[in-house]
Amino acid sequence: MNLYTYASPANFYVLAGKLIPWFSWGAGLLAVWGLYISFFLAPTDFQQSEAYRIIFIHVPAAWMSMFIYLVMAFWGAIGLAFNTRLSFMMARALAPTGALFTFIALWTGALWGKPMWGAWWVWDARLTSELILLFLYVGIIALWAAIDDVRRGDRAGSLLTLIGAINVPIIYFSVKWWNTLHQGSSINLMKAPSMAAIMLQGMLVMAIAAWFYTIAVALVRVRRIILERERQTDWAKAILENE
Amino acid sequence: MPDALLSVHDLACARGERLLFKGMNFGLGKGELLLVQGGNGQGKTSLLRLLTGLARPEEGEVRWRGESIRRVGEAYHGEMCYLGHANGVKDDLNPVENLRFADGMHGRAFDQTRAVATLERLGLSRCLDLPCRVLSFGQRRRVALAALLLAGATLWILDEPLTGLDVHAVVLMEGLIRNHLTAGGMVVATTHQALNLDGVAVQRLLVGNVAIPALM
Amino acid sequence: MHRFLLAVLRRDLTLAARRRGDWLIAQFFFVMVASLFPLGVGPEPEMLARIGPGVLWVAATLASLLSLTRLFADDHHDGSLEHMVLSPEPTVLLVLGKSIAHWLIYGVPLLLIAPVLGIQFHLSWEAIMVLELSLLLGTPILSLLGSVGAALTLGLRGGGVLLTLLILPLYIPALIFGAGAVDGVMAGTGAEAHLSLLGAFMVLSLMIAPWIAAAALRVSLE
Amino acid sequence: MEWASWSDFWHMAGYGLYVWGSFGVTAAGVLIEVILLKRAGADTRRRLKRMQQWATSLEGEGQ
Amino acid sequence: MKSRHKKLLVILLALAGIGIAAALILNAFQSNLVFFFSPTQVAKGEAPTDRAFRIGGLVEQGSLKREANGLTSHFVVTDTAKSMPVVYTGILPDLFKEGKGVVAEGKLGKDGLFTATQVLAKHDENYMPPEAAHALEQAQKAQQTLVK
Repeated sequence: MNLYTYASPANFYVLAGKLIPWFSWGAGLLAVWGLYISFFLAPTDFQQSEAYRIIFIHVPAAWMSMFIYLVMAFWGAIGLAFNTRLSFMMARALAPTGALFTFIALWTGALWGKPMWGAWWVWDARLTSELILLFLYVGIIALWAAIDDVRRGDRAGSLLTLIGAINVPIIYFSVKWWNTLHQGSSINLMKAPSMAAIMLQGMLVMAIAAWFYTIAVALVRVRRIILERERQTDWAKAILENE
Repeated sequence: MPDALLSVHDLACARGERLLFKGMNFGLGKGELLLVQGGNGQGKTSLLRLLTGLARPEEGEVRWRGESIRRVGEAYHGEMCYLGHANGVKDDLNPVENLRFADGMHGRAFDQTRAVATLERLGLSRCLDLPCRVLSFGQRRRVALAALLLAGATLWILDEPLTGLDVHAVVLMEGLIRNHLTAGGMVVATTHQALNLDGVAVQRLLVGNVAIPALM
Repeated sequence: MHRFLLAVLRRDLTLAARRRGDWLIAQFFFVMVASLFPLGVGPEPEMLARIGPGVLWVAATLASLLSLTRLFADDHHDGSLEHMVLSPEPTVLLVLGKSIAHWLIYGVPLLLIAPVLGIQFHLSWEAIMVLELSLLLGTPILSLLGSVGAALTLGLRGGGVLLTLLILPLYIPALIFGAGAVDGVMAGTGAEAHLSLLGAFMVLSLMIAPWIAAAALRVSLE
Repeated sequence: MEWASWSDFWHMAGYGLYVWGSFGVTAAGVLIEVILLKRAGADTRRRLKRMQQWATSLEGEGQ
Repeated sequence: MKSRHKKLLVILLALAGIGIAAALILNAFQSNLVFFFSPTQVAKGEAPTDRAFRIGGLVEQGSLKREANGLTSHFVVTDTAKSMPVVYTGILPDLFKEGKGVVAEGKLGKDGLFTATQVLAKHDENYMPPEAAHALEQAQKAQQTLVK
């Protein structure tokens, strides 16, 4: 038994089935814990009062929106290079959740910007590049939907993902490269976080909850895709009969 | 298969959900013709597209001079010429211009006298400066055949080369194939029509949803 | 190598010359979209000069999209695309050649028309010069990135709309820097920064887009 | 505890609309995704099963 | 051309491309490509004349004055080196405070008065409870007195 065992769809189907409950419950518990910190332990902010609590959703969602895209690009590249079926399935399973998080990041950003900055939306570099990310997600999903042939769809979608990946570093560094209205990042590897410890803790717990949620949802989706594509095989038939 | 230039190893092909064939093996040497036969939708065209390298096999590989065509790619394409259902003839160009582009595509300088001679040999002397749009289907097919002849490739891969050709053209085509084979060329072709090819080494390959035994 | 590139260029240019109708439609589209704006927002010179650069850039983007749907589709239809992909030269060169041809056919005429429209929008001479420069750097990006979209959507139902959906997000930086350059020179803040970024974007597209488009083309032909 | 009363909690110092708008839409988005996922999974399984039954019934007739 | 030469050519072209792109990007970042201008940039004449643009900086301590109608307010935007008077009619965002960041969009008059049509608050990435902020302030004050 080695790592490659799980690269086969049949084995991965079983493994994913075992992992899903763990990640689902993990996501739920972490979300409860994170929300408890966000609303009951984290104190009022000195300048933004209670409105800052949107950060507990906004920042994890924004992180996930970029991170999921990079993971999709990674799986796409692996699939294109080594022709591994499972990587394409992973990329497909992640996209809708990535789009959801991008939308949430934009939505919560607007609701945060209106009371704090005084505008729902400004066309600064950070906001614009995040909007482009949403368009990219939508385009990739639409391309997959338009191509009936599975193999062609996998490859075409991955190529589009790869060419759009250049947008992610632009989003991330936009607040550094340009003077935007959007504030800089509070978390930075180079310096101490500019947040009170309990606030930081709440944000990180929410971020990990978002991670767990993404993994759980992606695994459920990838299981469906595997079953759909492997329906001709004996093991898939057996699973369908037993379930 | 020591002298097989083109060989196929454990080839499997699927279109969409359907497995068309698997475990296909054969080899083709100089001066040999492979006739691919089978009913509609059994994978004849799919096999030819695998042999050209346009499509990717589900399993197995196609080799040219012992190396996978994925690896040798462009060198293989220099020795191979494909004629599909569509002629690849531009309607807005006249036959000579079409051949000029075909030459440029292979990185060769254009030899006008040779091109005109080939077109005349194929019975197109009266259409040399007409746009291909006004030519009949059979005439356009002949333009495509002229490009095939000029390419000077060792291996011809022909998908239904006889469709749309009249009796004279069929005889002409048979002659071309025979000449090509006697000159040491190789042909892989699909056809529904009978070909009169006496004195030619013909392999027949039945494509269908059954495992095909090795032919050699 | 150069023979192949030249052959592709020569062929596409000849074909465009034979089908002048298609070619004129794209140019007229550009002129008409740009002319709709003065009618829509009113004829005040100040307002028109303010929106002019953006409008001309958006119109150029849409005009290029209009012609991109057919970049590979015609050749795919009559089978010549397969022949070109199966030629002994790399597919990257084919895509590069077709992108350059597309730029020469559909991009360069925009450069020639834009000054006239610029006058319609009451742009200053200086602004028109920068507009030209930005289009010179920017229209190749439209052709290069567009070839990726055209290759990905080749032969799909509703490919035209899908192409728009896929490619417009990638065009946005060109639009921002291109219109920004003209805006900058009109505002007196200089166009250099925008033009530099536009140039960098062009170089990067030139390096990356043909490879991705070639891969996409092979995927679409499979 | 940060909050003197529940109404304080919902009021969020005047930012209730924004804060609850953010958290509410997020919750709704996650909920919708989960529901759609469940439904799509059940649909796929039902469809595949039906196809399989159909295939076996055809085989049975053939013999 | 030999395939080795071809490969070398491709690599050289790629390197040249990356070099040119990098040079152009660096050049762009040296010049200003900005969402807003600082008062210093405006003083140097880098901002647009006779049209709307954005200025950004801090609201100078003690500069905020509201007119009797309660809607029009005057304040000074500073980047510590230079400062600019601004007039704005409308509701200021909640985070608008003296000593805090602000971005204002509007036109610069001949008299050097910036008439804003929109005022946005720019806050920093620091989040902490009020007590902590207060303590930090005290500490900074103490340090300043020490330096003096």
